[in-house]
Amino acid sequence: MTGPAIFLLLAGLGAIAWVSARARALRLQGVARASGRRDAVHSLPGYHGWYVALWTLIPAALFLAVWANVSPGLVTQDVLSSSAAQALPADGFSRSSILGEARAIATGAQAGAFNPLSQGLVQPYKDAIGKYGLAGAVLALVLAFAGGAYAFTRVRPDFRARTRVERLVMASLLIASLLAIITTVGIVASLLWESFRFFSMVNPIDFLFGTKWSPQSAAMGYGNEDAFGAVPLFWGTIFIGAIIAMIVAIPLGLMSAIYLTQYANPAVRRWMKPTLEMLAGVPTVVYGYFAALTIAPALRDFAVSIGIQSASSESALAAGLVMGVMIIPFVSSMADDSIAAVPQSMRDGSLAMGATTSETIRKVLIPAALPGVVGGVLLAVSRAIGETMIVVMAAGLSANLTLNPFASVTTVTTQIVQLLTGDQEFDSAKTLAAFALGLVLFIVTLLLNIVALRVVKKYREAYD
Amino acid sequence: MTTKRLPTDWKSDVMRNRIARRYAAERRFRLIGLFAVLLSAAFLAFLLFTMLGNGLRGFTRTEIAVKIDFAASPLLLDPNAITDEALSNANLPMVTSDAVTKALGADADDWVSPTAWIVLRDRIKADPKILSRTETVTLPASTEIDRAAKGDGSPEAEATVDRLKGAGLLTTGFNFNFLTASDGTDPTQVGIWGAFKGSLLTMLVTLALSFPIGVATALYLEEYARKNWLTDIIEVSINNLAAVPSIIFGLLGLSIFLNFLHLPRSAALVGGMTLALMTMPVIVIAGRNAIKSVPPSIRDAALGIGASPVQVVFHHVLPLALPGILTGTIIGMARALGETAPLLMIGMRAFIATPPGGITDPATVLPVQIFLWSDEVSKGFVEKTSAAIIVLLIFLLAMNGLAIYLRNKFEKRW
Amino acid sequence: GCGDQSSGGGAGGTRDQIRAVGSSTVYPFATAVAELFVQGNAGMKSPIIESTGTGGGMKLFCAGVGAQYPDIANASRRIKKSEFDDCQKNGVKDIIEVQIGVDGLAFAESNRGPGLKLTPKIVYEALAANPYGKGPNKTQNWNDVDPSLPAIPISVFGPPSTSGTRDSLAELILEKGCQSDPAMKALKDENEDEYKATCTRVREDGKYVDSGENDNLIVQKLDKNPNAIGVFGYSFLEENNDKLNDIPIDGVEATYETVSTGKYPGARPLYIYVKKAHMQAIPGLQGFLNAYAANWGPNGALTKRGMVAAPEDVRKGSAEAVKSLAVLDGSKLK
Amino acid sequence: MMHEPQTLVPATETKMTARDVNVFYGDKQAIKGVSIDVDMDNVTAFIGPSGCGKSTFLRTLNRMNDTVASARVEGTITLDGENIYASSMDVVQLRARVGMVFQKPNPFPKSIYENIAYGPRIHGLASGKADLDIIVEKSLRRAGLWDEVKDRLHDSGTALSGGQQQRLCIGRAIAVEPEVILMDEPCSALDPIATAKIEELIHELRGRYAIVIVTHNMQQAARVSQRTAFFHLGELVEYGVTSDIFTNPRQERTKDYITGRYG
Amino acid sequence: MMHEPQTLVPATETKMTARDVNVFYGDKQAIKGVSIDVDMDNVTAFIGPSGCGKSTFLRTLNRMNDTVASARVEGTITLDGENIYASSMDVVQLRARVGMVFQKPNPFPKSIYENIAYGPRIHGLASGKADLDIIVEKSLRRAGLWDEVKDRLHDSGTALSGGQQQRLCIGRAIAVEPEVILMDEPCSALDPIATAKIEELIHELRGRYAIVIVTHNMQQAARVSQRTAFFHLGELVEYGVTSDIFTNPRQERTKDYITGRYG
Ligand SMILES: Nc1ncnc2c1ncn2[C@@H]1O[C@H](COP(=O)(O)OP(=O)(O)OP(=O)(O)O)[C@@H](O)[C@H]1O
Ligand SMILES: Nc1ncnc2c1ncn2[C@@H]1O[C@H](COP(=O)(O)OP(=O)(O)OP(=O)(O)O)[C@@H](O)[C@H]1O
Ligand SMILES: [Mg+2]
Ligand SMILES: [Mg+2]
Ligand SMILES: O=P([O-])([O-])[O-]
Repeated sequence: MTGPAIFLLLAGLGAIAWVSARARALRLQGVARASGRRDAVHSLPGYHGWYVALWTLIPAALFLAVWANVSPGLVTQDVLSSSAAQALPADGFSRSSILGEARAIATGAQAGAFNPLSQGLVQPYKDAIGKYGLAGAVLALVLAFAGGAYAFTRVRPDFRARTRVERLVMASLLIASLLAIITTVGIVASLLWESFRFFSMVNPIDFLFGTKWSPQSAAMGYGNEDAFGAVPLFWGTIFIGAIIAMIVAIPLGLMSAIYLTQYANPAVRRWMKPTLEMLAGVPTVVYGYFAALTIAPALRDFAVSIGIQSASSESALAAGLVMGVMIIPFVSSMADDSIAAVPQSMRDGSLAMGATTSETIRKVLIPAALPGVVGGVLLAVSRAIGETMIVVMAAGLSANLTLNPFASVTTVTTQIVQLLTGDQEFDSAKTLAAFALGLVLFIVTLLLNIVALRVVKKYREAYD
Repeated sequence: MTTKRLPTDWKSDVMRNRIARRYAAERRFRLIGLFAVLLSAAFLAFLLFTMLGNGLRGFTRTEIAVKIDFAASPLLLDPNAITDEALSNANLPMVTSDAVTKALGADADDWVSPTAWIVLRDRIKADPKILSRTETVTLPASTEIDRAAKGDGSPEAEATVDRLKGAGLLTTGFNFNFLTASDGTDPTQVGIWGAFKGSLLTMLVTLALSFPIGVATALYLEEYARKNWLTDIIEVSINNLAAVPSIIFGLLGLSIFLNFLHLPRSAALVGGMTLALMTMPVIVIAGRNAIKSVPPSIRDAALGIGASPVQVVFHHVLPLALPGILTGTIIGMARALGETAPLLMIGMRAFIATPPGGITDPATVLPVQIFLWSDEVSKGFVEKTSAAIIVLLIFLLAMNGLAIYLRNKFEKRW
Repeated sequence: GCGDQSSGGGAGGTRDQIRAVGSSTVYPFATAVAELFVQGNAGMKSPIIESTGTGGGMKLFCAGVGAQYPDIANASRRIKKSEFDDCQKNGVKDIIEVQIGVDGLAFAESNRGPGLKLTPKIVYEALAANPYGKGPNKTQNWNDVDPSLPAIPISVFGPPSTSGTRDSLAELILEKGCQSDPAMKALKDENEDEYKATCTRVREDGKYVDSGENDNLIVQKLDKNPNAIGVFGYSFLEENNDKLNDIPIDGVEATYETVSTGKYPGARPLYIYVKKAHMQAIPGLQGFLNAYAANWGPNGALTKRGMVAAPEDVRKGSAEAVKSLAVLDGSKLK
Repeated sequence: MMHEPQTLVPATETKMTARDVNVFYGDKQAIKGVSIDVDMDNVTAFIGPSGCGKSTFLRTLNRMNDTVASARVEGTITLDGENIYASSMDVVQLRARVGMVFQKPNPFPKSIYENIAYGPRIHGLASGKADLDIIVEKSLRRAGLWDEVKDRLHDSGTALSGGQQQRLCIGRAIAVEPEVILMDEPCSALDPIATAKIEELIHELRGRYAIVIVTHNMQQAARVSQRTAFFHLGELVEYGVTSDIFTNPRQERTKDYITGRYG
Repeated sequence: MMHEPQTLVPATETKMTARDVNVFYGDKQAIKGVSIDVDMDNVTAFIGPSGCGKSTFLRTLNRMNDTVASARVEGTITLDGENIYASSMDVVQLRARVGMVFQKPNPFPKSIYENIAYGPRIHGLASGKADLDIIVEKSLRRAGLWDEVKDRLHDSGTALSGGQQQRLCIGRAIAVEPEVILMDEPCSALDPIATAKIEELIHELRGRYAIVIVTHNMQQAARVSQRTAFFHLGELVEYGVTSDIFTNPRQERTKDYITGRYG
């Protein structure tokens, strides 16, 4: 029995369970309702349907998931004990590739045999797969019936089917949020572990407060002491991502959102908002080329013309400006949504006091929409910090500690990518430095987020 | 309280000046807003304009008509037994180059694309009878001629183009091949389909994972989780995920999906899962903000007539929050669509010449394809790169189109 | 469920597509061969070539034997002893080494540029972080290095420290320039580490600009900035000779001729490394290698793509390696 | 202070009881030791100055205070003898049985029809579209809104006038046919005619449902209720037969309030 | 039908006039040819059944209808003889001069203090912090809220009870010292004492400000107003001296409504 067939069969069973349970509940409840008391009936018949359908499907599906992982091993064991398998070579990879090929032919994933030996194994494979497939299907069906029957007997007018089904919904919501949390934990754990190894090679103080960054010299055996000073990277990150890019993105994004929600006519807003959102989707290579070949040379010429001779053709300013443009939608769209969500009565209240539209926006709407606005700005900063391509192409890779926006700087993320791609040895300080950088970045943004959360909590103005 | 205030004297100079100032501020504010919108739009227009300028040429290709006498050519082919195998052994490249030189002169071999013989192969396969005829076949021009025909070539090549044009042998037409072929090494023959399909599959996986999980997480945290330090920690750390450099997600994908779960390398499945990790926080954050801004009185109203918390959420809160959630989804997916770094880690920065058949087949995606082409030696790839960018943007538009439609549909003011 | 396509559960899995990883320099040639291989072998699936940089490729290549590990590593330098040992440790015992051709490490400037002429010594003195161990590099303009050069600021766009190309720059040019000082030669025998650091470390004050792994970007930046010079593979120079001029090293220009004969100081070999254990398991692997051999000659398809063919005797040796699948002896590696 | 409920005019079935209920918003106590019985056959009116806790207490009766994070309820409240704060209580069912009309009209941003149909739908009270239409019409009629909106049932409920919105919310609450109806100043936004209709509705519902109504309008309390509870500063000052309270209050504070001699 | 305003009890200065005003929401006409004069020394009450257009008309008087996208106003409305819909009219100033209290309380999600201080701040009516404090206290006192909130001026205005919120909004409106005050059912959420305070405030303000009040409470209309306008289905049915309207309505419809014999 094939996968899709079982799937269809189960889906059919589930549907039948749903319909029959619903019908039963409907009938029983009709009787109970007629007899008076209101709490004699608890859940809508549909919930009974779902309850029984879920009992039919979930145990069987769980079983099949387990079976799908167990049965290939059983199949292989069966095949290996067949006579044709005795001719297999002892060497691991050839052996497994022959087996794999035979399996592929047996399941129809591959047409002809590349290795003659595998042809003989096709039949044993077919047999074994058929055997275990059937066994699995039968067991799954039995489980489905058992589950369904158990649940079906519980259908009573006052049975709290809705509560059960909703508990499952809640459980799945919980599991979903756990997944998000597990991702975080996974990232933190891996960062922590590798950083720990890094810090056993490099003094954390040197790393955190050193002002010289040149990991390749460390890789060349020049010593770890003054090769891993990450301050220039932190500064570069802040300079490009949190200062220059934000100087572009926050005013443009926020003012665009304000204009579109409060001043522009709704049709304009309907078109402009998605149009601006396209800025976030232009691939960063494109921005990179744009920054490196159009903006950066122009900025350098400008800097030279105003007498900054040291201006380099790679500049923090070029990368930051273009990055700022890229993240405008993060600010504008999120701010737009939260401003639009502030109830009309708030606006009316302010306008009726004789406030101008801009006063209403600045003093009433923005404070009420603060969480969304701050959320958008945080996302934008995050995105700017995480960006690499533009920096590589337009700001260069040299770790300078400078206030000069026309100088070349680099960022933490860019260095992480540089360290992790290309030559990588997962036991050298050079590669591990990427994790330490990642960890510091994580901690810094964490602090940033905590502060933002506090600020929002303090200044948020909850309406309604 | 003795001070009796009289109605404010709005006609006094002080008040008049004040009002004038406020109006000036109002106008300024409004102008700044307009300016911001226009400036942002101008950036976009500029980008689009430049890309269209460079990229539209990528959608056309130059072809040269060549008369080939199949019967007389030294083809090792039996018209009754045309198989793929026979064709690949039929010495077609040689035959093509002979035919071209015979028809157009000694240097003409450089005028047609080195892979022009594929056209012959396909023609023969489609109609074996051609082997007994003389037929005019239009072959793709080489990069040099193609560029010259588009006004961007060396003087010699341009002279050749003029000559061929004069003879009526040179045509420029829409490059369907670009939309149907996959990666290759000859810019006149490459296409975007493989990468497009890869992106499509990857985005489907990303959306299928990140949207439900993101929305569910946002709902759980905002509506059901008890507000305490634990939820604060969760909130902050999810916000923080958005700031984790994307390549770190690539590392996570590498170690979990490839090294631990043994999922196939370079596959859309793994790419999609990795990008989903990255997109999810954006959806969660936007979703929570959107959920927060649903007025509590709506929840009260529903609870008050006996809706269960789950019903309140799915019947009222979610529909009202959907526009905001979709905004998050749009920008999250847009970012995922344009992302390359994490995909490097899981092997999607690769030459993959066959379009993926499913989510477990090796695949590449549009931004990676763009990145790879932008680093190609041959200049013929420059316009292909821009053309691929246009395709990516169209993809982006189409993807956002649906979400935007839904968003506009659900948006309500109250 | 899972486990149906690639991993055959207990069977360990199989793969019907060749996988190669590694150098971005070799990447265009590998893809060209892959294409030819498919065209010449009807029904074969196209090999998958990943561009990870030489070091990254080696790392993946040496991770083990089996369907989930690549079959081939492309390299723009020879495998290192440390990498070879890593391979051995992970059970990748038998490795076949094939030199597929030669590449030149070209130095170029815009054709509106000053027309520099360089030597390894000048390059070393201009780019070293600490020339001859005598303290940080203070040179600002080319004429600070050598009075015969024009008084324009030093500005070099080159590959990042993670690429094989950068390794080649260090080995072929910088070390050579460095050794012009006999003291350095002596240092090499005394203290290998310090020698390496002194001779191959590149300055980080912005005179040398890491430009990611995107050589076209360097080309375009040179076009915008006529006083800068760029370092990249020979094929880019060849393709962009309408915009760029070659900068001769030691008076030798990078041309097909000089690179292939090895007269050009920046000439370097390109390799592929193949797992012998995969030869039997992966369909078409032998055919793929044959496709290399058929196309790496002086008039072959690879030279059309900008590769420089290896000298006759090297090609013969490589062809032999492809045929006999002779295994690399790790003891001679550095 | 008198907390003990008295036996009232018609001997009736007690529907809800509250015993020693305290409600806190954070540290602030909004309800102080209130005990009260709500009858099946009598309409109970809560009166008292603004901010005295009427809404707060009303919300404890169907556990709407659960939704205010800072709110905490102490004491016992029963419905048909069952403690509604017991963990076995199904809050959802409780709220379906104890319906509520809020002080500020809060229609869903859906159509008028959907606003009314929502409750019957989730509780499965209609067997089909036609049935639902009937329920919607009946509820709107009872709420005195039918004539005004019958031609625009599919317009948004939020585009109605203030009074119309409030009547919509009343219609929405009675569409579920609850056993107890809690009305928090249902007529404050209504004109006399609409008010009269609602009062008529209350009269009509009386006996079938237990009804609690918060009102600032003494005349209204006198007109519609049989029992009146007077709250002051979170305390239940006096609770008794409406006519007694209005004609012969036992407490000084009640008297002062009733006669408007307060504050 | 009588549209012409009559000369009234005390000869007074006319503050606002409306002539042939029509208001449409999209296609639906909500106000039909209303003409009315608002006096400086008289309080004008708007009465009429729910949904008849009282709020709509009130909102045309300070152009709050501008904020409703679908609303369209025809006709002339003047303030001190100036057409408020003229393009030369300064809407901001207009709204500062014609203050408004809404039907649904809508305090800003700010502290109580900030809610009151908002208007004086934007109009520059306070010369400093101390001055502002005085204005806030005075406004809250007048709105009858001071004693309840004086200890928590920095709590959010949204955490007040419904009646408190409404009084906060009244306080907010008078803090700007407007010339005309439009009140849309200001007392509907208030208890008798608070209502009495507001009525007292109205009495106090009368003469200095022109006051328009929408109310459903006939007694209130009779108590506080000198002139009453009765609206029905968007039309101004009758407008005249309050005592006349209540004792001797000329129109049948008015009489029916006043005596509750409607619908
Ligand atoms: N969410 C809340 N948080 C804190 N305090 C609150 C909250 N809601 C109400 N209060 C306070 O609790 C007290 C009682 O409020 P409640 O809303 O019950 O009054 P009420 O009697 O209904 O008044 P009104 O007639 O004005 O509606 C008031 O002092 C009010 O300010
Ligand atoms: N924003 C709107 N869009 C469309 N119609 C509206 C809107 N606001 C009000 N209406 C309609 O206009 C008519 C008049 O409404 P208005 O709010 O002026 O009534 P009202 O006299 O204030 O009633 P109430 O006493 O119930 O507040 C009503 O039929 C109402 O449904
Ligand atoms: Mg209340
Ligand atoms: Mg109204
Ligand atoms: O990619 P590389 O050839 O420079 O390693």
